[in-house]
Amino acid sequence: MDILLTDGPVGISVISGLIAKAGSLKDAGGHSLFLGQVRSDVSDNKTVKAIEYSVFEKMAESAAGKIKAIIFSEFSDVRAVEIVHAAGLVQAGEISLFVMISAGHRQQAVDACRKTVELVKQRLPVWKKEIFDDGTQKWQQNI
Amino acid sequence: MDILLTDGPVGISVISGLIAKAGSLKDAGGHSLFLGQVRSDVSDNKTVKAIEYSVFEKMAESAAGKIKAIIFSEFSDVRAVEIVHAAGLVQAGEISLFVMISAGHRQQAVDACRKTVELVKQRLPVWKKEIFDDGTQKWQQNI
Amino acid sequence: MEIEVFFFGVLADVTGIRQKHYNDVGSFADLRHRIEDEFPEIVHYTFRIAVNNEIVNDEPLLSGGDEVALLPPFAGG
Amino acid sequence: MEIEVFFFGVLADVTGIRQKHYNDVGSFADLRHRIEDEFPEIVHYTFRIAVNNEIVNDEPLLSGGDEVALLPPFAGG
Repeated sequence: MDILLTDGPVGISVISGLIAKAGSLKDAGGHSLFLGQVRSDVSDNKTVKAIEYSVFEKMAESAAGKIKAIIFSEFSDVRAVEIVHAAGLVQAGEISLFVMISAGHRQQAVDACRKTVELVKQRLPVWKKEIFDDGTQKWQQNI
Repeated sequence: MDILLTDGPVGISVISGLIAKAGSLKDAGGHSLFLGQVRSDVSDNKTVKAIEYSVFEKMAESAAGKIKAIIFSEFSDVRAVEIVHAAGLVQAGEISLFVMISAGHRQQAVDACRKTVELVKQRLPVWKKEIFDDGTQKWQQNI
Repeated sequence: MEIEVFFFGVLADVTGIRQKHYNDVGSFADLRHRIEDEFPEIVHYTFRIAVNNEIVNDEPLLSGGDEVALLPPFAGG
Repeated sequence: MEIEVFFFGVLADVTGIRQKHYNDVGSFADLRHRIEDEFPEIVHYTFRIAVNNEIVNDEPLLSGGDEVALLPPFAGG
């Protein structure tokens, strides 16, 4: 499985489980992680209360597989790539995206993590609708 | 407190607790984390079984405070910096260092995390002795 | 031929549906005209096309049973 | 004056101790000579000096009760 899609936010137990699993990679010296969190942005006097994510699940799996193939081919020191994305409603302060790269040394772990996050934003078939505190909603694009 | 020193490896419960706490930063959009893990390096036909860390605790606190001051002054988007380092024995596959940067947006989170890890390696008064599978030991320097 | 069409993101709101079955589809152009006739608002939105979960160029050759998905710009993360 | 000296990292192994109390210390140079006389191996190692938890230059002015730490190159992470 190349991506885990959670029903609602990416929970702490999923994150803990993946970190604990990485301990079995005895030749890994570092893990670089990125957690994307829903931010209480304010625009036009309205505050983001939550984001609703919709995911094209069948395509997400193959898109994540391609992302991993790119990372493994560009970063020879990378041992493992984990991608978790939320589907459905995620409240402000909750986690919508989790990426973890395990590598022999820290430099490639950090570079590969940054690149994976960019590829996730470009290539993963996911859409988001901001839900404001006044009940209004707005489809949002990545900038 | 500017640094947490754990007795033995940085455990998953410490990591989970800090990640969960970061959810209260409602204006944070991303967290960049680095986990340093003891690697089973092989040299001269010996395999690293564990690393014993010794820490100058009184100085570690002030060194960590200076590191945080540098990060906050260079990265205006950073909301929180967490540094945890192991003291004592850490087995291969266990975590010796945990850094987490919370920021409004991902770019500064990632850049600040990388810089914090470099500063930790340069400035934190910590020493490590590799313990090999044949019982021999060797003080190790950062490369 | 029979084609299953999926509407994602904002297009699910624009059309009011997530999925629709079309019978007697002659070609992709034919399918597109039928969708645009039924949901005229859709022409104001940018989207790409996937056939059977793979993104394709604008005028793909369809086969019976294909799944066509209309994909607004991605916004994950 | 009385000075407490701490040996870190490899220096704790070289000296066999982590901490030692020195009486009647006249100056840092005096302290250094006494340490080197007692632990001659120590001259083969690189280290910096901290006084009261702050790194200082090579010949700090000491006051009674100061804590002096000998710090090999850091190797955290």
